[in-house]
Amino acid sequence: MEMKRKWGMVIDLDKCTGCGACALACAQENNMPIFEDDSDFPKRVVFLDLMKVTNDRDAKYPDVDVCYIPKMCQQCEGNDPKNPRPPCVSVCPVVATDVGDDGVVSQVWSRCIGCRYCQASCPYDARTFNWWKPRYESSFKNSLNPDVSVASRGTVVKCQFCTHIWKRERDKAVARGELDINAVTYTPACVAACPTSAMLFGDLNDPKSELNQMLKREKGRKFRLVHTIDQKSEKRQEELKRIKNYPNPKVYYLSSKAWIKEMMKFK
Amino acid sequence: MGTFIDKIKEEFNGYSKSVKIALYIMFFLTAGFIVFGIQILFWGLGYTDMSNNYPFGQWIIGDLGLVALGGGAFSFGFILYIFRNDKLAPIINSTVLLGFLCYLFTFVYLVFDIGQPLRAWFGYTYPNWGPHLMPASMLTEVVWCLTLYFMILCVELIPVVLKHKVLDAIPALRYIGHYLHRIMWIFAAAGTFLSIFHQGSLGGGMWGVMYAKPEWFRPDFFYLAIVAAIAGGTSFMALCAYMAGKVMKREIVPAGTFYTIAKISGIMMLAYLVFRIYDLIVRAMVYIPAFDRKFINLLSPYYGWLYFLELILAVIAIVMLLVKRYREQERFFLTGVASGTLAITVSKLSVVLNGSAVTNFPWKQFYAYNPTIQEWFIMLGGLSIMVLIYMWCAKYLPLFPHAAKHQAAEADTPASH
Amino acid sequence: MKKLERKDFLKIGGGAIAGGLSGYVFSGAPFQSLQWLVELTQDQYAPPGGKEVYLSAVYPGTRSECNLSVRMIGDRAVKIDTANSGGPFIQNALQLLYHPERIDAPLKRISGKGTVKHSAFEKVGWDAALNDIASRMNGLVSGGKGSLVAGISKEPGISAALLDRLIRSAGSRNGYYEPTLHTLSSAALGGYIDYDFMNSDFILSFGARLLEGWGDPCYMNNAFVEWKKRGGRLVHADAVRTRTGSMADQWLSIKPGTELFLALGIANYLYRAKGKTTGSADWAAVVNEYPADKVAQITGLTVKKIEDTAEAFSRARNPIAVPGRGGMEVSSSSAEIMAVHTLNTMVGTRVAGLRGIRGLGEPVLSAEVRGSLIKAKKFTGLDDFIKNGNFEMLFVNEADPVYRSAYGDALAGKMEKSFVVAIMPLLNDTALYADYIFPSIIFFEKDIGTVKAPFHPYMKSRNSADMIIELARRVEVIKGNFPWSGYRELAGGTGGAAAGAGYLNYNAKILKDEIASITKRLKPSEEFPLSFVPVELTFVGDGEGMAYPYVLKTIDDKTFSRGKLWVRINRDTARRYGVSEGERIDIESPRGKLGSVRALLTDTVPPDTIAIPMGFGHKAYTKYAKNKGVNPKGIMANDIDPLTGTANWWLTRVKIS
Amino acid sequence: MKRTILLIGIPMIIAFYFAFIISQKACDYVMANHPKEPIPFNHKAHLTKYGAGPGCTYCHGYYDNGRFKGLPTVGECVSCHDRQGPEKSSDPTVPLRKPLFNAYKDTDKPWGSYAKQPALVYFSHMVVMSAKFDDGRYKAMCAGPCHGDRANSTNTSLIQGRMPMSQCEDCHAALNISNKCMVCHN
Repeated sequence: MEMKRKWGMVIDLDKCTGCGACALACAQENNMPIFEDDSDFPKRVVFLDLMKVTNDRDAKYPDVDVCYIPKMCQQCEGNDPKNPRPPCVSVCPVVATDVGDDGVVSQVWSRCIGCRYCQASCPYDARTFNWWKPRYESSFKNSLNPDVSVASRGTVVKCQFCTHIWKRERDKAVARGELDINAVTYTPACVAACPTSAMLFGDLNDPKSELNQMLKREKGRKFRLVHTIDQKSEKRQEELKRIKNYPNPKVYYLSSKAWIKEMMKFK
Repeated sequence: MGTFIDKIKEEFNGYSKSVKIALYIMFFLTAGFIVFGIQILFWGLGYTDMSNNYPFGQWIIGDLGLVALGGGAFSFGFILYIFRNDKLAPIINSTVLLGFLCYLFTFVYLVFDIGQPLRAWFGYTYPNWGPHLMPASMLTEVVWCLTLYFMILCVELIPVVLKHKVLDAIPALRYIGHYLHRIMWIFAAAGTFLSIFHQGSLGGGMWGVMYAKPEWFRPDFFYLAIVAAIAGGTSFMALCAYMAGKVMKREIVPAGTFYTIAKISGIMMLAYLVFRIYDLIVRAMVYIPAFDRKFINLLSPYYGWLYFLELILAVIAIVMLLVKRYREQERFFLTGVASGTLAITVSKLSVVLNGSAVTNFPWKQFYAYNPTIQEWFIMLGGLSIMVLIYMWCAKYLPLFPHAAKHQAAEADTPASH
Repeated sequence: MKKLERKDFLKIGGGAIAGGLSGYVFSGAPFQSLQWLVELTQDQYAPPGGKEVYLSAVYPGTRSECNLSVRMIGDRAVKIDTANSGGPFIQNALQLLYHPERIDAPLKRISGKGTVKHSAFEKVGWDAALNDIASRMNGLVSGGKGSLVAGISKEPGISAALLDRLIRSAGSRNGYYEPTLHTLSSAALGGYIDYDFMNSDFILSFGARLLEGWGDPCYMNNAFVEWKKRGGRLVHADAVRTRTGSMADQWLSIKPGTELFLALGIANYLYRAKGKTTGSADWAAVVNEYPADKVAQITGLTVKKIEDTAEAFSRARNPIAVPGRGGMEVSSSSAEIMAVHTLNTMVGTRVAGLRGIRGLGEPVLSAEVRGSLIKAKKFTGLDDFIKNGNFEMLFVNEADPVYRSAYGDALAGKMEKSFVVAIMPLLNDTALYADYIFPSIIFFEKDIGTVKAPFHPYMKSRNSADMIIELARRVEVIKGNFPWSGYRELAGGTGGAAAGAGYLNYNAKILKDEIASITKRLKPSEEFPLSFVPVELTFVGDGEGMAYPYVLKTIDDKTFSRGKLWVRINRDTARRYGVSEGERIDIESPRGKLGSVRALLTDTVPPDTIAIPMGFGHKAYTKYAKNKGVNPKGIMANDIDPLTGTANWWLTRVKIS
Repeated sequence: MKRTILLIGIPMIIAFYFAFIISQKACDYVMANHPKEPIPFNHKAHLTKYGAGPGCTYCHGYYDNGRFKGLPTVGECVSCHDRQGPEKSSDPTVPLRKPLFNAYKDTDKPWGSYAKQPALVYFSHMVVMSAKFDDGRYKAMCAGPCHGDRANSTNTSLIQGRMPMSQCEDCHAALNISNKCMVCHN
């Protein structure tokens, strides 16, 4: 059966309070390892990183502003969405990462040899490496989710839009007698946990989906992380795309503040 | 057993004081290599200073450097066996051994560097071949090419080993050695073919394909790395032979051979410099602006200067190696090959260090990298093991046929020393 | 056939070895065994499966409840699904439920205080422990020393009310609460304010970081979504640009610690331009002294901005002025709370009503106890009690005053010499000095309203309310006041009844005193030129989140990373002091010195100001929180407020070196 | 020369054969599960004579959410083999009481599993078993069963050891189902 979906996400930064419930829910759902010092930022294992962005590069007090950007794997697809080519997939020497039929960039940690090439090629720091053996101290093991395999030491892991929840939902649908996989929808853990409903998840291929409606409606507010080509003219975009591939991620952000978009540019 | 230890003692005492100190240091580093190697293999890469922000570290630099410098083996083999430039014959055995060692330790470092050494064989069983039998991942190509070329180097090394006086006495092995030597051009040709590919892919292509990384992306990087390998490799091989001669205190390679190498190396270095400048210009004008960034902003305060150092070293090498007057003076020749080797090493350093230091987000600063003691010991310990093996081989294998001939000639004329 | 020679045997052997090896290789066994080796050495853990069930539960809130469901696999809880219900902190519950350091039985200290090492405690039975405490309590009460019993609760609730009753029945007035806006405003105004944020269209926040863990986050988040929908306007006055300031429709960038003056300035405008009246004549006299231009000078805002804000506030249909500087942990002086609430009463808003705490009613006291109660010294609040009071027996109910109070060290010293009973699920800093520690349960494990608890209490832990009732029933004089058998009988709650505006007490003297004290503190001194204010990360909050490893994963690298806490300094100020990004600095206040924190240069803090993240620097509280960063409470200002009896630590004068 | 070839070749072939067989068997043994089988069970009889078929779901059912229950519990067995039922009966449709079950509680699972799914796979029995072609045939039946000939087995072992990934892949390829990693792995 042909998979017709292409999952994407919109995060409304005007609604995001930066609390981090998404990161917590993600860690719980995806069996993140637990170490004594998980604040060890450069080596910590998380799928969803809550980035704090301020505009004090460009502004002075009191014109400053603060924003939190929840950043997970942006599920890039390259210049040509028909033939997706995320920066990380083609570099993997052992096909541990691949683009799924629903556009989600998968990462199979039981196949990964830990060369970290994909990590180096990722423009969003979305991939993390298990520098230490993942630990779940004694009773923390009780809350491990059986749907997500626990990674071994020395493998690269990343957000997969909670694909296992799709599988879970599909099982439920099949149990109800619904055999069409395109009828199955789901909500990733971070989206379900957001206290202010700042995140929206949906199908980018379906023009009627809530996600596409919102993207159409919010032309002025939408942007993508460090993807400045979006702000160029059509013609210039064509020119640039001839020079090289662009990540073209499937996660969109919305913000009414101009400075956030300004901060996406290097100066 | 006792006699064996005595023999080692005797051997050790035969060296001069400075060599002895160097040997002590190298044994120490080797011991550290073993201890920390076990730690890294059993308890993971957490002990390194690599991190999610800085995924590639010292060992990758080691891989790049060793492969590029070991690449001298293929260029020499190619020039000797295909172009039949017999001037290089006295040095070819040493070159093959060095190539072999470099590639061997590339594998060693790679095994340390990957998080799952026990799954290293996945590279052979589940390679990422794309359509049309072209490898999709540069690393797949590197793994396969390195393996095949390493096998070729093994074959090329066999005649050298067979020349050992014990083995040479067995007639069958003698014939094998002889005939292998005769067909060596086939291997040289195959090796060159493979080598060009993986030199390009490991040194350049692997970095050039990361289209989302401004510091690395450029399509011509593949070819630049090939030129770099030939330029740096030839310098390195000459440097090693020269150093071996210094340690052994005799002429092991005729001066003419060195001059030939110097000329080849100098020309290649010039080609490299031109290509490199072109590369920098194209990046600054075309590729980096495509990322909406500026070249100057990609130079990290910690590592940005490596670019300039590299260019300066390359210019020094060109002057020293191409100008006949300098080349034929020992001091300048040494400066030339040393800076040639260094220039390529520095270029590899800047690829990894500066490339990894560049952030992906405008609100973050450059990352710095301070290798931990484990990384240093494994890196330097590996190099020491290479040197020790080379020294042992130089002593017991006919690495330098010219030296043997030379010595024999000296022995004929009495009271030479 | 020729005879086989030695050479031939070699050939046969060689052939056999070659064949055997290739057979072994071609069978795939080497690869299979490598795969096996990979799995063996990696010790791959596969969580056991089981039947999937969703249990529903409720997270209690002061104003609204959060419904949630818990995904169970077999008998393991693996995920909490909040379905956008607003409660961010609920996600931590599983980490607490399965925390490896959760106390599983009552603990009795067997070695010296000041440690929570495993060997310092022995596990005891509930009965033995309660009997021991009851006999000590009996001894104290019958010896006429009932007034030396004290209790500190985290927040009002059933178990806190029971603890208060227990202490009062023993003849002591020392039932205290950790400062929250609820308790602070109860002390300052005589009742707490019930804000109906949902239905408000103009919220003027005086340093209250409403969206960063303030109050009941579940309710606040829902209210925020409601404002977005209905066009409610949030105006936030704060010195530091925090996320609430960014999300607010308008941010009033006042100088640190000047919230009180802004409130007076707005009151002045309402009084003058709008003819609104305030409580009393004395009060109005003080308000009169603060016209907009003077306030503008103090707060650093423009006159126009102040007047516009006041105008907008008076025009709104349902405006709310809300005090309570901070996020999870608030620090506002009583004068500030009064001044801000005056604005509500001036415009007569319907969405901020004052409510009194009903409590459990006055216990029946014997003459003896009443005598001791009359003799007992009265303290206004927790910090006042810690500083000036005395106790021989202390109950700590879920609270962590040793860590949170500005007088934590003093309390620790006093606790060391007395008998301390603590009730908590995880051993926190206060447990360092406790003699008995009772494991309490989390919201998952108790019935809330009509929703049955989805989980049984963990191991031997029990509801703290039950524990207090059990204890009270073992103490002779107190027994009669505790007719209940368990907390379920009290589930009706201790909610508030409307107290009415007439109940308000505007004490102009306190206001004047506070103005004098704050003016002194606002003025940069020669020695201590910089202001020092707190900031919070939502999940770390006042330090409670630090026990949960997943919370540590959300901390950004420029707040706390690799054992180093970063404080935020204004760029220009840092340049003036020669401090560069990431440099190690020491912060010194009149009270002491805070060693080695890193400087983060950012313009989100005002000039001459340092902002320090709160919640770090625990001395205990599980290995995840222990020894991470520094706790600034020890150097923060500690003037005790006359009404709330709590240290006003919001603004401290410091210097850096 | 010929003699040399023979001398080397014959032992080589023999050794190759034996090494191949032995290592393969050893691998199979190591990779296989060796579960306890305290109660003998006859699949064939249950499926053909006692009406537990067709299909497997009568005993190996699913939860409401579509996940596979795996081996049945004793409770499921005694729902037919009533603990209070007759021990002997002339009516072949009446399930007999089995004294074997007396030692077990209803929640016990006395049998261990022969089939072992690697821990890193999200495998859904229900999805595989219910996938159909357009003409209504079940895909799982066409590709060849994973568990061997279920209807004719007289013991409990149906799949030996772990199913290699290639076996899954073969069917997926044959049925034109996506073979991407994430179809099964997480």
